[in-house]
Amino acid sequence: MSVVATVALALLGVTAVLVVHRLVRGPHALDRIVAVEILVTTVVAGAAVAVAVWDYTSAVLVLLVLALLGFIGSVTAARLAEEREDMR
Amino acid sequence: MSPADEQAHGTAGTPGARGGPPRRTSRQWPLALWLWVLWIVLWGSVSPVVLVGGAVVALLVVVLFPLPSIARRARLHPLWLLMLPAHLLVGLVGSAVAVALEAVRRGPRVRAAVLEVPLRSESDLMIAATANMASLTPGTLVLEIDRDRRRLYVHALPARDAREVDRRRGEVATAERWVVRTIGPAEMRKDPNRRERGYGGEGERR
Amino acid sequence: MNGLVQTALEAATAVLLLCGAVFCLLGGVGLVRFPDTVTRLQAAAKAQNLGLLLILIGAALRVPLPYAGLLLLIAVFQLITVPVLGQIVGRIAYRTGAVERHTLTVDELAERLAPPDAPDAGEGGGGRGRGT
Amino acid sequence: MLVLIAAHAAVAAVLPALAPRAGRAVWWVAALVPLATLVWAAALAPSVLDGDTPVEHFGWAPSLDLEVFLRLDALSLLMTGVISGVGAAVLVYGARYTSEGHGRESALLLAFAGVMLGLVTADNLLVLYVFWELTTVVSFLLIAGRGRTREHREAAQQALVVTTGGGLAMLLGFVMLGEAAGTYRISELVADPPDGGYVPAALVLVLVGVFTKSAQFPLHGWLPAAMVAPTTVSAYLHAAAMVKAGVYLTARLAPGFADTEPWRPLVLTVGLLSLVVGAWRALWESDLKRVLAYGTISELGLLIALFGYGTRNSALAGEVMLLAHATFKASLFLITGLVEHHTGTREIGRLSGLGRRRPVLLTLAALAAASMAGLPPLAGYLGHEAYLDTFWNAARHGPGAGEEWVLAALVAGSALTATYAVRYLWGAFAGRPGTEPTPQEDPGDRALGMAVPIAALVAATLGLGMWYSGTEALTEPYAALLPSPQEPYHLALWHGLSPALLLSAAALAAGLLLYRLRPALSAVRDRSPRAPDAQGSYRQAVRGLDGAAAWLTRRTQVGSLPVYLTVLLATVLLVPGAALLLRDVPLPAPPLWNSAVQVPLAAVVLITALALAAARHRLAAALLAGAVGYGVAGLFLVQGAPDLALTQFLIETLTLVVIVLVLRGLPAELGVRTGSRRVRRLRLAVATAAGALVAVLALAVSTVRREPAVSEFYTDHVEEAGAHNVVNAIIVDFRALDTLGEIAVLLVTAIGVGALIGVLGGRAATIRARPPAADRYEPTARWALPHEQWLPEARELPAHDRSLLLEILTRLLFPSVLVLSLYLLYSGHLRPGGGFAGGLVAGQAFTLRYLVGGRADSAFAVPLDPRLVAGGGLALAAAAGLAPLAFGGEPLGGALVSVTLPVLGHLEATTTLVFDTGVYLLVTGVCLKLLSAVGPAQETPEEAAGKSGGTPDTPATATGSRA
Amino acid sequence: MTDWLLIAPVLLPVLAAGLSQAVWRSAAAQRLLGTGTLTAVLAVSAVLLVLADRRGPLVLSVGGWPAPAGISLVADRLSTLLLVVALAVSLAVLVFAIGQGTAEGDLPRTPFHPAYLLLVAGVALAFLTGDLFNLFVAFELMLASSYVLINLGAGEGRIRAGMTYTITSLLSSLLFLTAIGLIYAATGTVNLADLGDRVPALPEGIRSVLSLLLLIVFGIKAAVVPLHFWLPDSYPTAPAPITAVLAALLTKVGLYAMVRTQTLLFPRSETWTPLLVAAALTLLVGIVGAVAQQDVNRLLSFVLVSHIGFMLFGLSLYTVGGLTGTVLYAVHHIAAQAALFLIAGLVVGWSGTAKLSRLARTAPAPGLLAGLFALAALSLAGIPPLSGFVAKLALLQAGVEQGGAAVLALLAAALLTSLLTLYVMARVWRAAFAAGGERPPAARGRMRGLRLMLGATAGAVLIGVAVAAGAGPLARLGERAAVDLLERSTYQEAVLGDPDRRGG
Amino acid sequence: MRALDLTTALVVGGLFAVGFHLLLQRSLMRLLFGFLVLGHSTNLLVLMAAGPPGDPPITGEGHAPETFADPLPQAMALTAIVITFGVTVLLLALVYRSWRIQGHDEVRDDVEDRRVGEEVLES
Ligand code: NA
Ligand code: NA
Repeated sequence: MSVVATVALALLGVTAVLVVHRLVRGPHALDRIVAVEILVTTVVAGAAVAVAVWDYTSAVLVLLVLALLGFIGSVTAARLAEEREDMR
Repeated sequence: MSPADEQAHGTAGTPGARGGPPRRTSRQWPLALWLWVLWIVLWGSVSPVVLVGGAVVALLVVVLFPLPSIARRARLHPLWLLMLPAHLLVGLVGSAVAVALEAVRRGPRVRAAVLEVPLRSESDLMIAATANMASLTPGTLVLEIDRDRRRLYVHALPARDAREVDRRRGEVATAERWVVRTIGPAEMRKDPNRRERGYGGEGERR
Repeated sequence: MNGLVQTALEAATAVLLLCGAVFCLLGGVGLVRFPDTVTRLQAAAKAQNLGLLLILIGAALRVPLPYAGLLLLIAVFQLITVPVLGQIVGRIAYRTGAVERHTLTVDELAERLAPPDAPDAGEGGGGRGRGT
Repeated sequence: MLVLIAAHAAVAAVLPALAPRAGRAVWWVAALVPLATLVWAAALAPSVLDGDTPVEHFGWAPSLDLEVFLRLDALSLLMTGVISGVGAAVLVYGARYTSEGHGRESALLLAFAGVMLGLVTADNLLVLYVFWELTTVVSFLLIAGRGRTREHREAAQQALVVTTGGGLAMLLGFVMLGEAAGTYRISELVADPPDGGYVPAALVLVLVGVFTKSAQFPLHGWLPAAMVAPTTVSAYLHAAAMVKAGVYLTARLAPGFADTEPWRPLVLTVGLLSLVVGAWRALWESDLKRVLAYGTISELGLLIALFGYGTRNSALAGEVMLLAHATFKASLFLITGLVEHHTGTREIGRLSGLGRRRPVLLTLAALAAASMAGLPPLAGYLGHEAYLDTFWNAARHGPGAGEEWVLAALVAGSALTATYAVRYLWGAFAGRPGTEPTPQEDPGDRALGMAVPIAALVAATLGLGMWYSGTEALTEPYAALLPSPQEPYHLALWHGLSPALLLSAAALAAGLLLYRLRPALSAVRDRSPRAPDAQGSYRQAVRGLDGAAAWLTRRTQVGSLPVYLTVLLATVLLVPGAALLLRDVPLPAPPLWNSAVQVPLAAVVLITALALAAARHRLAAALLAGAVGYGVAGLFLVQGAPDLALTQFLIETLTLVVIVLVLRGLPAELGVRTGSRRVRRLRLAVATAAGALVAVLALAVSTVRREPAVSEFYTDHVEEAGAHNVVNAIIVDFRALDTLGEIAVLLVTAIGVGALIGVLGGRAATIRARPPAADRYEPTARWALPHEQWLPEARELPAHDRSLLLEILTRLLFPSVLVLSLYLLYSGHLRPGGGFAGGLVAGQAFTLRYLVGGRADSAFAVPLDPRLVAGGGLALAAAAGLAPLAFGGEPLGGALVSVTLPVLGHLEATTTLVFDTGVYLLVTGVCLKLLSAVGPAQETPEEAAGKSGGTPDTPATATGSRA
Repeated sequence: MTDWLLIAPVLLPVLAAGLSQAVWRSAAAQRLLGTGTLTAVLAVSAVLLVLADRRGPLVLSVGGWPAPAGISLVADRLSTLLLVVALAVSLAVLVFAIGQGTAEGDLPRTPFHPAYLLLVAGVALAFLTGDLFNLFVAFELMLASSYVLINLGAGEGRIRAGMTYTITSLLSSLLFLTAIGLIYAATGTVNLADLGDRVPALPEGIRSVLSLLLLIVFGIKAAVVPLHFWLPDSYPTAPAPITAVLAALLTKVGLYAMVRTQTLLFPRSETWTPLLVAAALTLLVGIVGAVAQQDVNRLLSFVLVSHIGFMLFGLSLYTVGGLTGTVLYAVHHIAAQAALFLIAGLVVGWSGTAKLSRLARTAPAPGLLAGLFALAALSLAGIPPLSGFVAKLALLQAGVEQGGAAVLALLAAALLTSLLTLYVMARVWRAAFAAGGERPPAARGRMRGLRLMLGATAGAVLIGVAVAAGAGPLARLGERAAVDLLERSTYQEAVLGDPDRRGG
Repeated sequence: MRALDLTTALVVGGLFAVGFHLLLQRSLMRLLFGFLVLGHSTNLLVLMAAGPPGDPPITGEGHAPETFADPLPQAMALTAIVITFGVTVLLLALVYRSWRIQGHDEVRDDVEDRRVGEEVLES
């Protein structure tokens, strides 16, 4: 199981770096917003792997909160990008 | 299980103190019930303390933070609801693989389309649920919802040719079908082409 | 019997975790490679979402029941929140020109929005003209 | 003595209150006090002169050796006589002389007399210093008067600064002496003087104080400048009393320290130089008061030299000269005042023929001037004889320490003194050929009132001379304390045809001759190199000081925050950094990682942080900052800190929301980087080095711990606190005080945000109505409007901001999120969560409502102000902290409450839940407050229109309003 | 047991702040809450001072959890003495602020009172806490309140100044937290008494780095040169009562933290040269800066910086005498500096300008004000018999006792600073109280609450006078406090109990 | 025995450097982001310098107390996070007010400082 976790986390790690690439490059503000959102999802996924493999049950609540509320920041930022042409 | 099943029935009323209709907390018991269940799931326990505490918390939230009543009530069809996840998973995996392959093989040269998809549904909830379902699947993403004319504008991927475009349109239609099956009114479920009955004097607006 | 179930669950978890991670990775690849915001959103958000879902289910198979309930609750919330954000971002992306029009085979929304005197702006949105 | 000093102070304090009713009479009241002192001194005189020394003691701050010892010995008695005698005369004179401000002037003069009394009786160096500085302050007030002219103000300030400066040097000297001797009692110090160590330096410092106070060359400039003061003040302070403080101190210390190097050479050099230079300068002044002022400098130099020389005979001469000077100089000043009163001028060039019309005044002036010039049978003569005899003998038989030069200087000084005495007398009273007699004003009876005290003083100078045995009786006891290498000298009007008499006569003759030659001398004076002008050099010093201060301050206090912060970081870098390098801190080789999961997270955090550093766009920067935060939260999770990760995630989201909301009113770009390339590189280098320093420190400290951390306690006692989650138990129980402070911080910052933004934007501000995107796709703007009202407030939002999906989602999520927040609150002691996390989650539920409806508070059933929620939360938490006191518990303590109920069974809860509920409420309230503050934080259309010129980045907005 | 009294100075203002915020509609209620709470807390602190002096340090284990795991509040002679003076001054300033209408009127109504109460709570906690991390929280509470207060109603010029203040303080807070992180990593505790056992056992290099780091952190708050630049650029712009309370208290809290940590955690046996150098620099750079100023408030701010040097000087000696001097100086300085800023506020209100050159052209301020100014200014310049002289004398004696060229040079610098202080004060006096012309019409309007303001100012001045009058007992108290500081064991035993039981 | 690892040290040092660098800029918003980053870096330092990763310090979840991560730094970092948040928002409000009142959001130099010595006192 530990091997599975290692592989999965490695894959997620690569994902995170790819996501960061988009986050840094943009070019549209929405690209960055999407990237942040996905970064959070990746972290959640990684934590879920830890929950599964290492009984990191305390993290479950963190995941719950993120799944419920993680999008609020993105929605706000997207709204701004819509409102302000120069903010994109 | 899904919170989507908690709509209260009632009628749209006169504007309340803040410009909204009166908040009839007595009609919100499905919401209270859902909150109670949520509390129990969160605690992961069915001890008396949790049960009683959950009831108190649910009532408290419902009373302190009232919501306006909604005219139409969703009907939940448990059987289809239970089958929904399986369908979703299968559909999701299939289209995800397709999109992923597109990403790996073509990347920058991917072809997409923006499609117009008319809906049968009439109520806010049904349209929203359809849009949600359609957007869940990799390959289709709802860009605009024309609520009045019941149309979705869907970004579809990959859509290299007419065949693929039609397939994507079909996917959205399937999504709506699943929504109807799960929470739709009886008349729609029986007749796959029947539109949802209009109500409340709300006509089409441009 | 019990051990067999245990092993099967373990195996299922392993598969789900790995598949989930792979989907996440593919989503990441899409995010980097696709040409415009909406396609990236399509690819990444959805694949990621699926990946996460698989991992959550995988985890739910292994943890004690209360936590499994919570994990499934997370999955449900994920399923209802992610599309909403997708639609909001997608709408704004289209409105703000973050869609590469030339990659579209069809753009029926543009047809609908075209001024009334435009040749293929059919009343009632029935136009099926092909874009470039 | 204490009583007398207190009486001075008390009467002085009531005089201003008395003045409006009593008018001039306050001067008489004031004069009674020094008169009483004089009587008291006279009554004690016999026993004190017999060697009796009454001492009074009053403890003030004994541990600092600040003990008020007052001691009356012969020297003090002499000084007391001078102070109170002249004081009484001046106060009587003041009653007629002063025309306004009786209360203030009389009070200050009386206070001054009291302070001087304290100074001359103090038997503790520090107490003496206290009185010393008080004379400075009172004299500042007297010189400044009401500060009407710039001249007054500058003179007062100069006197204050110069004499205080000398005083401070003296204080250091005193402390050095006191610490060296182990006592600050003057009598003990003089009786058993310390030596070696810092004592010579201490003496120099003390003498610097003496010289400034007594206006000795070259620190004398303040005294002539101070002549702007009223005549009463000049007569008292600058002739009789304050300037004598330096002389007194010299006399006081001479018995103990005259033989300690470099006392004697220093005192003689400065004193005699002042004697000659002062007298020479007096020749050339045209203002009568300034003639007298330079004369005072000269006489004081003489006195300091005489006392400082430190033999029995010189001290005797000094005492006689001191008495003489007090009487004749005070009378001359008062006469000058009367002259001015009569004629309206003190300028020698404008006075003519006064003597003929004021013969009585002329007689008095002549007697005083004669005493000054050393003519018999006046007191001045006794003194002249005494010192000339002393140094004649010293020059012939003495140790050969340059007494010849002393004698020469004394003779020269005597001659010059005679010259300026004549100049004063002739200048004030003589008729000038070809000059009209100076017109006179007010010949009335006020002049008589002023003449009486003058007459008394002149009578004193005459009496002291005539009744020389009495004078000797008064002065001998102090002189007897000093060694007497020669025959003891005795005062007499006639010693036979002694060398001293001849010298005296010669000096007088020379003086008269000089006066005749004065016109010729003025040519010499004009051609000779000018002695440094004290007044000029003071001004130059002040200008130099101001200039240097401005120069230095302009170069350090540059007003640039980046510069300040760079200096700050450089200090961090250099000071502890140097210690790190110099002290050779061991750095063990660290592992590459403790958990491999850290590596990708570290990469995410570092890359996004670097991108943030390079970002030019605000929204991008906000998102990058958010990503850094999420990455950090991930690292927290890996570290085994789910509570921390949870809070970090929540806070990060909230921060992003708030930043983005505020960004709506800000330009899009972050602005160009400023500074030259060199400056930018410097900043980069400092920042990088500081970062590296912290990293190295972190590595270094992480291996040095030898003892277990205190946290073991928390783990061991977590059950006692009724919790499973150790972190939560620390937050609400073990270290609840931290938490209380922290939520208070949160409250106050929210208050601040409200005050900073709310006052500008206000709740009435409207949301930007038509964003560019909606403009571009106008038809779609209303497409997503739901037909039903999913949320009460949704219809208040402009159509293009509404979204069917979001409204339905919010309706579904909002109650669930609230339940989740309550769950977090109440499960926090068992699992990750707690009041903070719960409050933040609730806050985000409201954020969601805000996003959908443009308002956060409409979610409540009843209108609820965020201020009430937040303030109430803090009050609840604080009250929960205090509550245990009522039950005999510890403040902020938690108690495990357990009850058994019929259905629910056994229940256990900790009282800290109440505290945590306070936290929850506060955090929720703060979130609401933030939303209500930053939510509408955008320009109203009018403001936007008004500002559009200055803010090109802000897109033009069209008017729109919320229902 | 009266130990629970220790929590009152912290908890009561916090409670009152919460209530004050909740009753934001009623200005009268806010005023009552503010003055009532401060008066009560002042009374409690006075009791604590008496008890601490009679019985030795009082310790409260907050929540009943014993040190070093729980947070200890420690009332020893030093902390209670400073607390009493600080509270007295903050009460006077609050009354002044109410009089000036800072509490309502031109400033938004709600923020002032709760923020002020929380500031006081932060200051009280900083003095009383026996825990390094809790000290950080106290600092943050104090600073966050001060950010709010200094930026209240800020307009064009003040917003920049507020920014300078806020950002510099933020950086110092972060450095403080960094230091705490490093210290905890190295020792495993944040309890000050416990750290007193563990820090001296650390390798010397790490010990000096930590010591210097803390010195810098607190040096920023105390405005030690060259970490002082922010102060003259920020304090002068705030409303008078806010400037007064920040200037009087916050720098002193920084200094207190410096004294507490350096003596308890990093005991030394000889004069510490780096601190000596910093003291000399602070004295001279500060006063020279004051000489260069044209604005009364900026001038006073530079004087403030300069006089921090006196207190550093005492600390750098590491002797009973030196620390006695520091304690006395701090007590005196809190009162004198606050009084001067209040008087400056009144003068500026009277004549409508803070510029010396313009002040000199407007009518002299009233005589009562001149008298108050004279008392405060002369006290600051160390003119006897006022409080500044007593404090300075203690330092001089300690310095001379110590001897050595460096110390004597510093003594000279200190005396020069005294003289230049007098010089600049005389300059202010000349402009404000002596020179004169017409009162500008703009400023001629009736000053609201003038009587309250004058009363409050007189109160602040009288605190200084009381310090001078009570110099005897105060000096002995200061000496006992200094002995406690150098002994360390008194404090440690009070917090941790018998040394035998706590092991090496 | 519990040495800090190089990766964390790198992250902490890097974040400090970035934060310091942003703090030395004139743009207030950069300052704000610098402060945010520094907040993260100090929290990481507090948490990580205290010891290596461990199990969450929650009893009753099957982890032995010996494997717990040190809870005290967690509590301290938690407190610091909240404080930093409050202050960040306050700073943001200041930035906003600065922009609204002055029309720019930069820290400009103090005008008074540049006036030092220009005017000669003439009282
Ligand atoms: Na918790
Ligand atoms: Na004036």
